[in-house]
Amino acid sequence: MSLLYSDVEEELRGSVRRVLADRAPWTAVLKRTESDEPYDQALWRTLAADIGVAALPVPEEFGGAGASWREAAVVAEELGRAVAPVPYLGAAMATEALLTLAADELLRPVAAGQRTVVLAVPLGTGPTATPPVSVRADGDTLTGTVTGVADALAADVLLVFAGDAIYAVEAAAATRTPVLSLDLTRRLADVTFDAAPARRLAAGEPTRQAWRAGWRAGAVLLASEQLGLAEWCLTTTVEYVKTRHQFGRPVGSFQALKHRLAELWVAVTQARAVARYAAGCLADDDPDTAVAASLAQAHCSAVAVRAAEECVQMHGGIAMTWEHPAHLYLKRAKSDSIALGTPARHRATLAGLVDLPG
Amino acid sequence: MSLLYSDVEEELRGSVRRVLADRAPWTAVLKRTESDEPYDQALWRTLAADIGVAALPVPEEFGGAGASWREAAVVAEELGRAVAPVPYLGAAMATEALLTLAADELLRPVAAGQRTVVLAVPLGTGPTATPPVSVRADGDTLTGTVTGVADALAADVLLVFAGDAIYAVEAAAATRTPVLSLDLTRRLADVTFDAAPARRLAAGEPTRQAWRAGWRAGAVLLASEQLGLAEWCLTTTVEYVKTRHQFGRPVGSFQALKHRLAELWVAVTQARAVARYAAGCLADDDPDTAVAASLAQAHCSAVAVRAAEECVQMHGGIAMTWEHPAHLYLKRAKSDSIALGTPARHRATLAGLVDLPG
Amino acid sequence: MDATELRERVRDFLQRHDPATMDRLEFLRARFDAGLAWISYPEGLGGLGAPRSLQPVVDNEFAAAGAPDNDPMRIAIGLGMAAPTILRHGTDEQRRRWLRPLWTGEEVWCQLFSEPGAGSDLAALGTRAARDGDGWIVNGQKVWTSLAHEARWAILIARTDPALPKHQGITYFVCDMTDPGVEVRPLRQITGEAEFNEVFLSDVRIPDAHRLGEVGEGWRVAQTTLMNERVAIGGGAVPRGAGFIGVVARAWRERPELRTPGQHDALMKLWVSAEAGRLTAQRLREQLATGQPGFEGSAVKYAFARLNQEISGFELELLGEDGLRYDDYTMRRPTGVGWDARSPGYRYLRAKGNSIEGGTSEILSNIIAERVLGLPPEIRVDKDVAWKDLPR
Amino acid sequence: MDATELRERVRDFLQRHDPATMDRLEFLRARFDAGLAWISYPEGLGGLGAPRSLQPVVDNEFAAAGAPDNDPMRIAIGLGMAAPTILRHGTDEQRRRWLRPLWTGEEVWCQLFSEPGAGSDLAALGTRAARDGDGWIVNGQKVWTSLAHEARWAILIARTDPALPKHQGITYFVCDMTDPGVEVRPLRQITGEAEFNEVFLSDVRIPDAHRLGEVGEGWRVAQTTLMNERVAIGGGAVPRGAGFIGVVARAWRERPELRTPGQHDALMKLWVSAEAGRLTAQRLREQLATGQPGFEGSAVKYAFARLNQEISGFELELLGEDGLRYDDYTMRRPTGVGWDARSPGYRYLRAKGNSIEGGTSEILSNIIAERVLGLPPEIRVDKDVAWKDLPR
Repeated sequence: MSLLYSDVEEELRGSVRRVLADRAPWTAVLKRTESDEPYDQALWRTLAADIGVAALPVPEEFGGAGASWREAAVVAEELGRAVAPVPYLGAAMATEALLTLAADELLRPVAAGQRTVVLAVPLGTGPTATPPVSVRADGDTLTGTVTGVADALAADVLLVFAGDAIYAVEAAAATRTPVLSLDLTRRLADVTFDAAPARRLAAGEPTRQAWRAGWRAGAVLLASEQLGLAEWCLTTTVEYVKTRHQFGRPVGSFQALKHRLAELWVAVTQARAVARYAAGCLADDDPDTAVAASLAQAHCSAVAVRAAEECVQMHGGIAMTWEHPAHLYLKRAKSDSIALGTPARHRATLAGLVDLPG
Repeated sequence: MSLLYSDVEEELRGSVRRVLADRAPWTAVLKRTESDEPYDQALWRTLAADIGVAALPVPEEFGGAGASWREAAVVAEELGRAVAPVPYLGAAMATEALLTLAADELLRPVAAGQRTVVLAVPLGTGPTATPPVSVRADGDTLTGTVTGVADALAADVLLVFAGDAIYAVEAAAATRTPVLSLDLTRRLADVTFDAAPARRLAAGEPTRQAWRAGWRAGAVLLASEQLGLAEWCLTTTVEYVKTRHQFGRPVGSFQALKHRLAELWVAVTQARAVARYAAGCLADDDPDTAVAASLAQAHCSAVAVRAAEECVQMHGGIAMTWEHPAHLYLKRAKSDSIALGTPARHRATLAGLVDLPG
Repeated sequence: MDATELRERVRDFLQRHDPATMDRLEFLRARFDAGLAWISYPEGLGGLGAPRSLQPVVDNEFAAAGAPDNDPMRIAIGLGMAAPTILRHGTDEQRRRWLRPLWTGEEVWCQLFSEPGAGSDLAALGTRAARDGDGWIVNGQKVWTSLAHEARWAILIARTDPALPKHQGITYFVCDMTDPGVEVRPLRQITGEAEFNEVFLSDVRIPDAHRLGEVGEGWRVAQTTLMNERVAIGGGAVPRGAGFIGVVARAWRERPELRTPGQHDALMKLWVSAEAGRLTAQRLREQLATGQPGFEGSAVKYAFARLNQEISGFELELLGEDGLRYDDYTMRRPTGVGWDARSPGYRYLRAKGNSIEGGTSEILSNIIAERVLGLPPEIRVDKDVAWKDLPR
Repeated sequence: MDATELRERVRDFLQRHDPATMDRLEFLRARFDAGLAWISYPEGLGGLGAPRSLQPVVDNEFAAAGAPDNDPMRIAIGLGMAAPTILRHGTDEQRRRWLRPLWTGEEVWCQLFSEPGAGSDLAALGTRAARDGDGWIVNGQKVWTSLAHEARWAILIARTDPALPKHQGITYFVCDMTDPGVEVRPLRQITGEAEFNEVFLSDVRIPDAHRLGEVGEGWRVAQTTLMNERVAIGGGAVPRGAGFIGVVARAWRERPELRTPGQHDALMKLWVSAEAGRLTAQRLREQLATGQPGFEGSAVKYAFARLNQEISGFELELLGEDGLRYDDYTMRRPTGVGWDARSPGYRYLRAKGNSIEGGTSEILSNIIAERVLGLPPEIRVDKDVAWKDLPR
């Protein structure tokens, strides 16, 4: 398995980055955080359908592009770099869950970028063998609430765990109450079902498999998102300290800052290797994927937070203001470190996987 | 309780420091580490008897000076600053144990600096309610081995826990096998008793009290020793980087080093407050002493190690050589961080004391 | 003047001025005029020339009698920074004009020092004050100004000679905040609220009589202001377990379901750091009380900033899903609600400012390295260059 | 020249030279003469001008045949540093004289670069080489010299003109270590043993024919040597759980009585760091293999040093009482026993050197900051000053 980027991946990155630069500069992202439309659905359609990012991990037999999660992870890097308000994470988790279920009729519109299916689980859910269940099924309807679901506000269809089964529910059949999220660029919602019509996709072990696969894809992509975010913070800070003068010198000429930035670069370099390894494992369905996913989360979460925190500190007062992009990254980084399990949680999981019992 | 040094304490510090500068410069300390006499008994007599440091914590009724552990802690700072090869730690632990037992006939020669009594427990013993016991009593004799005892090689009398009692044994009646210690300035010994004649001092709860008190005095003094050691490392490093030139500049003019030294100074400043608080609590028999002792150990252990490690790194290659004092401090600091419990162990103890259960 | 005599004076004053019946402002004015406001100030300016250390004696007497105070938090900048500067560098007339209403709180003061281009390097400021007859015309932009929207007066430093090296061409003024050229805009922070303001100065006219100190001496005058700021940041006495650590300890105790073994040691590390920081602040206060120099103040602020950031970061991860939520991002002026009443996310975001405001941690590190440890100063390229020729 | 052809050549060579019966040295000399030593070197100098990437093909063939090797660890400095420099900057005669016995191991080489006063600032070196007829007289002291006590030759940089700025007055020589003016003293380390030496040079005579490159060009020539050192420090492929982390993980697994909850998370943090470092090194090797520039090498070394220090420090605390003991402080020459066979204390002490040797972590940070991130260089006060006038 190569840990480098292929030429195809670099081309894909270029396409995504151009669209984001054009349609989601940080000023637009900031403005959207206070609007009634926290997700940019038009941008998402462009990415999903026109550029085809939704199709990447889907085999051709389901209408997909027959690429893999490796390419998808590059998209996640770019979305992280732009803290873009699109429902990619929730959709990717649902896509992988649907793939394990071979749910052809849902996968096809997903791959085409026509419909957005989102996995309705609390964003804070860490690695578990069984899905978190807070909804009960009653025949063909669901009742109950799932709290803190990412991307639910942008979904057409929700995948919901109830009992020991997994269901598809039209998003319009649920009540989605927006949550005031720490990270305003990835809004959470509490999703309530009140005898909502639902279609059962599977039950028993396939359900658990769908959960584990969906969670794992989310964790791996999240690590790449964190990598992209950390890279933005590092690059932006380096550029800033080259131009910001104090005491008649660029502040980037002060060695204490130089060494901290060098250390951050080392950490980001490691994050890149780790995130690439996780993406490669996921793409290859490698037996090491569980280790790679938790390793990537444990490492990249911390790096992204540190990069965002250093970004704020090295920008000084200006980064403490609302009208500067740093806080968008700080809030996303901190939320990402909790999403799909905190680093401490991932380390505990790793301990079990590599035979280092507590 | 004041956290400052009194004039009397500063005078005492001056006396001890002068003796150590004269009799235990680092070159002499280094030379002794490879000699057959790892402890400097003559120096110890001067300190204990002539300057009277052995008498400090002993009340006048037992022939002592009627000062307190506050003053004794200042002595520990200076001994740490000089990594002096004298059996102060083991002797101090024994003194406090004897004080709880009101063992008049042993305390008087101790206070006079005529005899050295040492608590025979493994140096690595952390905070426990009951003493570590690896020796059995058979009437008036003891049989068994205590491993890794600090200062036993310099003792006249050993205090030994056996069964639920505490005994005094003439050191000559035990076999003391020197251990190759990581820290050659505080040599450990495995002490074996083979039906060694012993005098029982107490049994039952007073034994446990003697243990807890002895351990606690050791932990508090060790924190002050760590403070003195850290101060030496900081001061020595600061002086070195002012004079060492590279690239045509003193290396101390490079901001990355300046900031690390500033951070170390902050840590040492905190260590001073924490160590002084612990000494004050011990002197006043304050109910907070258990918290203060573990707090001091948890904090000062880490600061001393960091100070010694930064000392090595900022000196560069020269500090990696045997003929430079840095390694004496590095080894003492690391051993001290294990002695009487690691920082992790102390944090676990604190958690119980301040109602933050794991 | 000793404590007994002071107590006597206060009681005597209180016999003649009943706080229960007297108008609050009249009471405060009378207290000022009796020299019982800030007793270390000279007679006639609210004081008695008494030792500053005896101030608590007076304050406690007034408090015990239920007397109104001058709401010191609201006028903190006036009391802590403007007043000592006016006292030291002002003319008699300036002192008489400004100190009384400052102390009584009738006139709120703010500080126009920092600029977008001059943060850590305050002396690089670019706000211009140009001579105009018997006054000055001021143009520029200031930032991070607390209380600007309530203030009647501001202490202001501005550049009066750009051809001199940066420290030399600065002059210190008192600026009338009601001047039509003064525009105050709230500065929204990443927490959503606006504690501070931006202040835009457009052809603001300041009479020369409102200059403090000589022309070109503004940097030296500002040192008085800044020294008093640093003293104020020492941090008061707090009990064990107060502050951020108390909040997270409470969460830990009350919500056992959140606990994990790995986070336990992390919590205890923070607890140890918090307690070490608390004892260090306590020792610093003892040192200051005995008149020993207290560079430890820098250590306290430096450690305080990092600790708050670490604890609040830990708190969010401990809370997990709850940590993903925020309480209120609406733009508003803080209303005295403390950080402990806000959400963990607020604490996390607000604490980021602790290592920037009032001297960045980097500047504190320089101060410690150079003034405490005596390490060589940074190589300065800006000392002898005309301000206008500095790169920026 | 492709792999198949190379294999053919080796097999042909082996048919004519039976390693089982032939004298080892004769065999190695013949291999060199057949151009099968370092195949990327020119013909006549042990190579075939073939791509370096094919070297493993040749080595594997010889290994499979049970052929003797040239004990590359013992002659690492010759192979890795002296040889590329001689090849690039030497005369034809120098190459012919030195490369063959260097490769066969008949002559061991060492490196006389570092000095007590010139560590990170290597170009500040003060060892003097003064013209004396058709040769040079060298005086000075070198330090941190591995293999000096076994070496026949040394690569040496010395100052030939103290009146020039420091980078300009240096010349590069090959020094005969058997010269009576060369004194080698073991340099004992904090671990007790002596991996390195101090070398004292007293009126050592070097013929001008042993100069590499022009007079005053020594710094430029030394870059070839140093670049090859940095490439060597990249770190080879290792399986997960190798290195320091493997040792401590084994202790954790085998001694459950040592485990505490707090240390468990610390262990897992180290495990994550170790694995991240391992994957980063793996990615770096991939980059180098595709010819992409690999500044990540600095990241790998920087992280490797810190990780080793953290793990070994943790290991000692984990072991508790056992961590207070050491294995052997006697002064001796290391005998190829690796760190994994030594005590935890040895690992702790030895790892302290990882952030100093081969470029300190501070120098690596500068390199990353300036060359990778493009941040402004340190202000240099020594660039244009005569070496003799530099403060030291």
